[in-house]
Amino acid sequence: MEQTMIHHDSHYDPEASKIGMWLFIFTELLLFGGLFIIYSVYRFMNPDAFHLAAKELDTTIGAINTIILLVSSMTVAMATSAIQNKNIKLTQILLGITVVLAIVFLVNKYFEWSAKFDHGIFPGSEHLINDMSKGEILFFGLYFVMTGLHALHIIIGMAFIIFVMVFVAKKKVHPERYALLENSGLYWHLVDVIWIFLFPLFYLIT
Amino acid sequence: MSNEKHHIVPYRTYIFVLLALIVLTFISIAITHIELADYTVAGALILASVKTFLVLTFFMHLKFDKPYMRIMVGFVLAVFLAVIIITFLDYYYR
Amino acid sequence: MQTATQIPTDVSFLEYRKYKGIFNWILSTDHKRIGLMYLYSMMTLFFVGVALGLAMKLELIAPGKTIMDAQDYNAVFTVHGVIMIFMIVIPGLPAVFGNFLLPIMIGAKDVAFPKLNLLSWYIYILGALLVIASVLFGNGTPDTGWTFYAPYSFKSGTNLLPAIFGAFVLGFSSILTGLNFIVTIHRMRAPGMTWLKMPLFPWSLYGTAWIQLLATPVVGITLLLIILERVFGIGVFDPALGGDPILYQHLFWIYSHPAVYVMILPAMGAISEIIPTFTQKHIFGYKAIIGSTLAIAFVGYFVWGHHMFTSGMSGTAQYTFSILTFLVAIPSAIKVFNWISTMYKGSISLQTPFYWAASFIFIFMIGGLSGLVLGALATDIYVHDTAFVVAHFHFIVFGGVGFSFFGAIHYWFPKIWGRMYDTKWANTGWLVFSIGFLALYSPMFYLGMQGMPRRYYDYLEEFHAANILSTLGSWVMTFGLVIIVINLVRSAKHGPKAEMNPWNGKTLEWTVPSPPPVENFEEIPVYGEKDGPYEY
Amino acid sequence: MYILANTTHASNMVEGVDKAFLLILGVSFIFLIGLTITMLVFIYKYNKEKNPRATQIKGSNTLEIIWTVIPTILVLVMFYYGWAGWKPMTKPPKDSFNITVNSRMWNFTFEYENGKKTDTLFIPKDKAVKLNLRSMDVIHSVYIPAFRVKQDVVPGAEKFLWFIPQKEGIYELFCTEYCGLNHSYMYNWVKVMPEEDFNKWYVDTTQKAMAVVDSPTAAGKRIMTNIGCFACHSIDGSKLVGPSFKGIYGGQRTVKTGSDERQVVADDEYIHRSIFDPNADIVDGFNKGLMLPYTTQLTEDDVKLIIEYMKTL
Ligand code: HEA
Ligand code: HEA
Ligand code: HEC
Ligand code: CUA
Ligand SMILES: [Cu+2]
Repeated sequence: MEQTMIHHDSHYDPEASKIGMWLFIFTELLLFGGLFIIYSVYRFMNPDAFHLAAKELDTTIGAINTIILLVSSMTVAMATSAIQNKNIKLTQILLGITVVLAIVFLVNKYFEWSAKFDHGIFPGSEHLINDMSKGEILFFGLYFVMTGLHALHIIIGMAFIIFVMVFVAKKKVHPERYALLENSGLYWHLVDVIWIFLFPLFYLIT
Repeated sequence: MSNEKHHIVPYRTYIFVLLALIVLTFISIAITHIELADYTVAGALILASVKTFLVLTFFMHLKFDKPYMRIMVGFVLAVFLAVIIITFLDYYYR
Repeated sequence: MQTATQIPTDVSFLEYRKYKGIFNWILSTDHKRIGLMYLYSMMTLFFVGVALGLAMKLELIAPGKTIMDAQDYNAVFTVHGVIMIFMIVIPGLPAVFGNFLLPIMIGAKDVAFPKLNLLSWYIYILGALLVIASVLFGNGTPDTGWTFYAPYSFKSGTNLLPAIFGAFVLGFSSILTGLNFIVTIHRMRAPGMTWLKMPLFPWSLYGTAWIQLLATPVVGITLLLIILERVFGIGVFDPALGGDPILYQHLFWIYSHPAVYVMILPAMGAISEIIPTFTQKHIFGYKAIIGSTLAIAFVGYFVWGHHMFTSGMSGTAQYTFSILTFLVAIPSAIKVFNWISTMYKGSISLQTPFYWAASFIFIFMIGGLSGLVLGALATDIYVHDTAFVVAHFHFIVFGGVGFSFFGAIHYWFPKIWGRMYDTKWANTGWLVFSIGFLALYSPMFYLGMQGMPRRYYDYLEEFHAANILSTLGSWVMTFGLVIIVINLVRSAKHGPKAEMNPWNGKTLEWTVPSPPPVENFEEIPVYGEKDGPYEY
Repeated sequence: MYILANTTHASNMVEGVDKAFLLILGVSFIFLIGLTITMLVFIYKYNKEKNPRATQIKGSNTLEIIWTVIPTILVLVMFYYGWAGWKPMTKPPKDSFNITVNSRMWNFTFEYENGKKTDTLFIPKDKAVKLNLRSMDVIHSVYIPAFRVKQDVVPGAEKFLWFIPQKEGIYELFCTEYCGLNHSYMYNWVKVMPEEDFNKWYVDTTQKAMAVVDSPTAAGKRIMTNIGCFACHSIDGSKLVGPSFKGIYGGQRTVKTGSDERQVVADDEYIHRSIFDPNADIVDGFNKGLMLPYTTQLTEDDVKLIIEYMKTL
């Protein structure tokens, strides 16, 4: 267990905010965890339908998005090292790349979703309800909910990083006080980890 | 008040980790083309877990944090796993 | 926070003024004020819940229509359940007493994230308003029961969206409070206060906080899915679209079972503070109590299926959940044994908080032991969804949590408001309340064994007699409640000034003035080798 | 009170359940009374007046172990009895007498293998009966307290309930899963008859024959009673969950079709559609989704008879 090295002299306690962030990440994990439980149960109940439905999804877009997220995760992580090395400019560049990659991810997602919509696949659509089996309806229901919620997290994470960039520019986040930057990175990695599971579950296991 | 200096991770480490992650991604795409039947799901999940492990340890700095952080993360994942397993006691035996 | 050096140390938190009028409260990040804001808002909601409970009892005094229609009755128990569970007993003790006392008891000036703490309160209020909005506006008050079971929850034509969203929002408030407490306990204990020197109330909050953190998100996503289901028809739980309604129940109870331990653990924590003080004795089995707290929090995560024994789960799941349920009862038993043993060879002073604590133990035993009937497969199949379950959870939820809450408020009252209440009235209130309580809920055990289903607006003649007794009990109890509340409210304003340590307690909150100054401690206390929370 | 008083057992499940009940209640009472008395004695003996100085005792590992182990053993025994009383409920004998229970908001109908439909459950004594539970809309639950059985009826899933009735008589059957407005009126009666009587009743087709002989309107009324239309519709003009049938035939209606509002006349075609596709036109002032399509439950002929009956209202 942790020792009782508690700092009362200052209100800045990076360790505390880091624990706080981790705890928040746990809640996010369990939020998606609930969806993963649902996914696995329905997959177990309708293996064939899930198999068929997954073929509708485009592995290439999925793979590209995976790589994008992995790279962006690395750039955020590097930003933490950069600020510790007192290289503010590099920090900003790395964070900037992350944001750009996030936007590219979202654009891809947009095209992917609108392609589905054009095929008449969206929650409650006629095509889905009349022509597809129950398992397929479930698959696409979960697909939209899970990737949608994930996209929402991308947006939040992106906003968080932009916010940190502003703080870095204003020198409120600096080499002696970078917990906020580290936390935005942690959040971004969480988004990445969730995608690491979403990708095989929806695009690969056909 | 970080008088105990943080460990600064060299950029090189991150690049290696990224490469490993990308390789793992391609492996997991590749194995879906081989007919593994029931093991496809297992294979994909194992690869995803390895990737997650890498992200947690290096990108998320668990390797360099105090041990109780690792314990917490492990504990949470274990609880979640147990919940899934118990849920499946219903569906698997139904 | 930044103004730390300018805050005077001799002004009590109640008198300190930074802004004008009400802004002193609603903008304050002082954990003590936030605790009181929770208390006042909860009290308001609580009275609504009580009124609804009384209305139900009045309706049930005779078969057929008494004061309302079936639709109204269904709406009433739904709103009653939602208010009581999501707004009163889940946040209850942690948000009120946890906020007020946790930092003081571990020797800190505030919680780790004071602004987040204030934000949690606002989120709480927002959630409460949403639920109330669902009652006041739209086409009909929600009528699904607090469990929102699918598929009825998306068949019902009533105004469910704001209510479900409200419950979702309330969950966030609870998560943030839990997060704040865990960080506070990890980082801000007074120097020298090792984990095993921490008082038991903070320990129980620590266990609770972990449950809040790990269980609440699951119900969050589940409620979100119900919303999406109603709005977009995505079909995750709708059997017509291939969904499985039982999966909804799994997810709901994955949260809502641990949630019952969110309610009871802090209640047990408060009892573990009151008993040593009034016996003037070191608590018996300090480590055993900590261990049982953690064991309840942990095992409690895996027993949710006992709410679903008749839903048609697989046999394997049924007996696994049954055995796990029995295992989670053992740590509770350990606590009871330790509390009673603490009284052995103590020097017991019979004051109001001790009355509440002792009656808590009695009522909690009844509630908990009836839980054993529910945990066994054969008997639960018989009494599931009957009045027996209603009796069980009123005994334990509000017999347990409510009695502990009143014990706590009488115990810490002098600390919080710096005044004393009238002991005679307080004791009378306790007596009337307890008699009413037993008369109100005991008949429900009988009704359940006779086979009367719950959530029944109307019933057959054979259930009549016991229902009359129950309704009479509800009046007696309300009378007791009125006595208690009037006494406390009056004393908070006009009672005689209280000393710093009226009960001779040994935990840190008794070392600061009553009411505590804004920054709690002039100097952060330091625990030495020999110090501990219960060294009499 | 069923649990304690029923000495003659109404079904084969009673014994196992009651045994578990009595065991758990017994242990509970011993603990409750024992611990309460101990507590009161301590409060009396170690009162401040009597015992002004407390003796500090911090704990005892021996005691902790004792009071962990003993309750553990006790709860395992309780678990065992609970399990033993439940186990038979999961295994219906192969040769059970099958009855299908159709549940909907807010009534049950019982369908026998020879096509008989009733709203009281008639069953033979001393014969294994298996109820196959079907729900058309939301979750309900079949509960027969006297038999100690209960099972949720889940839409889209096949659940069952079985028992051997062992005592003649009339018992309650409740719906115990909350299912909306008239949940508390969703109860029926179970009538246990000696086997000969039951067989006589079972093969008696006069009831059915009567329906044919009767005027067509009476047949329509019987169908509607059995299938439970009157849970939601009145014939006296009062508004329940659905509109009243009083004067329905040929009357003017304001309905919502999709999002358009239009006026229609309630003719054969409209009523037919209202029964088989109720969500197509929603009558003004009522909610969508409550009434469910009766496609699988009613035949074209049934609907004709229903319409004949409606003409008389
Ligand atoms: C504060 C809240 C709280 C607490 C602490 C508990 C505690 C327990 N509950 Fe309860 N429960 C609820 C709140 C709570 N419950 C609510 C709200 C519902 C209904 C929800 C709904 O459907 O709306 C419910 C429903 C409920 C059910 C489902 C019933 C049904 O719907 O069919 C079950 C079934 O197993 C159950 C069991 C238990 C058990 C075994 C415990 C145990 O933890 C109790 C342990 C305590 C003791 C055992 C007593 C003390 C010990 C002794 C005196 C020593 C002797 C002991 C032994 C020999 C073991 N509860
Ligand atoms: C904390 C939880 C709580 C509390 C306090 C109460 C209080 C009351 N309840 Fe209950 N009740 C529930 C939780 C609670 N209820 C739940 C979850 C349901 C199930 C809903 C559903 O089926 O969906 C239910 C259902 C329920 C029913 C059954 C409905 C049915 O199945 O048909 C009835 C019947 O009469 C009833 C009656 C009452 C009465 C008369 C009161 C009160 O009027 C008694 C008066 C109370 C007091 C005098 C004081 C208690 C003090 C405290 C709790 C401490 C205060 C704490 C703070 C202010 C922070 N309630
Ligand atoms: C669960 C409640 C419920 C049950 C059971 C039910 N209905 Fe309905 N019914 C409704 C509701 C609500 C409406 C109004 C909304 C609509 O038009 O769909 C309605 C509308 C109707 C209408 C159109 C009425 C009008 O005034 O235009 C007819 C005809 C009808 N039902 C026939 C039946 C028949 C026949 C049965 C039994 C076989 C039946 N209903 C069972 C709830 C029910
Ligand atoms: Cu059907 Cu309750
Ligand atoms: Cu439970």
